[in-house]
Amino acid sequence: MVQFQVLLFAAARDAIGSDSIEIELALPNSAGEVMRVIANEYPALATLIPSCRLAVNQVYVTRDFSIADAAELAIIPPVSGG
Amino acid sequence: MVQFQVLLFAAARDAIGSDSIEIELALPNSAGEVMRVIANEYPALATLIPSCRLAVNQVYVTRDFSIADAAELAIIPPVSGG
Amino acid sequence: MNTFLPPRIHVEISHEPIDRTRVEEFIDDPDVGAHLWFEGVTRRMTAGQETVRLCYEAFEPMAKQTLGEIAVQTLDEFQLTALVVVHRLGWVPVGEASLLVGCSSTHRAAAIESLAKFINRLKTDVPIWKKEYFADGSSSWVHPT
Amino acid sequence: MNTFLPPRIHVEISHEPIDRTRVEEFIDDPDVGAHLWFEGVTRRMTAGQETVRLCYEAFEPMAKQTLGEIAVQTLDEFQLTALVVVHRLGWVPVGEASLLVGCSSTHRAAAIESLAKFINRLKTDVPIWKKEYFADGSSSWVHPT
Repeated sequence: MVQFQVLLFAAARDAIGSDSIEIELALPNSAGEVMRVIANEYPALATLIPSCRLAVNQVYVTRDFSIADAAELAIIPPVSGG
Repeated sequence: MVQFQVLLFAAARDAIGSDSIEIELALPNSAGEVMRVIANEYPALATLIPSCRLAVNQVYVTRDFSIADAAELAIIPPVSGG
Repeated sequence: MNTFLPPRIHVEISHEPIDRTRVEEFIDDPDVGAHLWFEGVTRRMTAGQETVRLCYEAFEPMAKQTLGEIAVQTLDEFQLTALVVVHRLGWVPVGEASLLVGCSSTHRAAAIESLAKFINRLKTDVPIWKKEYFADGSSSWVHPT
Repeated sequence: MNTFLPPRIHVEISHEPIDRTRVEEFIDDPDVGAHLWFEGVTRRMTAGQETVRLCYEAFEPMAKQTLGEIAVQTLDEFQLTALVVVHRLGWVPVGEASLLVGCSSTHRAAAIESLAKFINRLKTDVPIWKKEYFADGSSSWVHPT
């Protein structure tokens, strides 16, 4: 099991009250599984997670993306720049 | 027969060397006929006239527009503002 | 003779360089989220020929009237909150603006689309002509393509 | 980490008010005829509620990276000669700009179309969020519609 820090922003950060959370994952693992683990371990994020994207090392990944090494993870809620 | 002043601009003015010409017309008469008279009486304009529009009192008219009274006429070559 | 122009439309034909800061107030509005500006500038190279300057002339009263009409039409069609247009006449050196159009709207997409349409209408119907003077000493009236 | 940005692209994330005059030089070019500017401004009224101010936050390094990528993509796709984008973060009061995009092109239609597409991409993919603070004391994260 490898420990990951997951960055939180905007509504996700407000829901948890912190700008990051920690999760443990067996590797390799898919981005979709990461999202499922986060929703399970942090119920305050469960309703938000389905509308969020995951960024791995600051790049959006799809749910079948395989995470094989330590990486910077970030939960990206629906963006509203402009 | 009524005498009309016809304003000229851009390439039309350069072709004649003056910013207006005079023509005589029986009234009522169509805009298309006005253009034909101008091309006949001012051969220097003949090649340009087919690409020009006629403005009557500063409004574009189609060739079947009927001119019944004295009016300000203007030959409008293809425009290139902007 | 002039069409009645609603207060949020400003139409200007100018023989001086265009000063955008002077007309920005017509677009500023705290209730409107999208502000858009277009500047048409005399460019140096056209089809391999070097332009030194352009000279614009207009049938001025009709040009101003027509600009006002297409401004009203575009404002109505796209529900803009304001539209400003300034067209310069006379000599316009390379790098200087001959045309400034500004508009504002609560809807960004409408503002952008309206700008394209307004400029197309201007280039089709407003009696303004430009003559191009080239570095080799030649000159010619520009014909729309 | 950053994508290589060609010299005609300028991407900026700023915690200060946006000063357009400071970035105009990136767009000025005597060989380019069409200059276009978009400003997105905090508006007072949204769906009947009075906004007092917005607060923007970003995942800054990823936001800058993503802005650079869509700038390069848009510049290439529309053959622009320059593209400038400045996004402001933090508090933005009503009437002040949160976003400035400028572009230039020899082709007006391409410049206008590129601006619409660039802003759409920005609103879809750049990790920036805004929270709206209303006159009645309430606040909420804005969700795209």
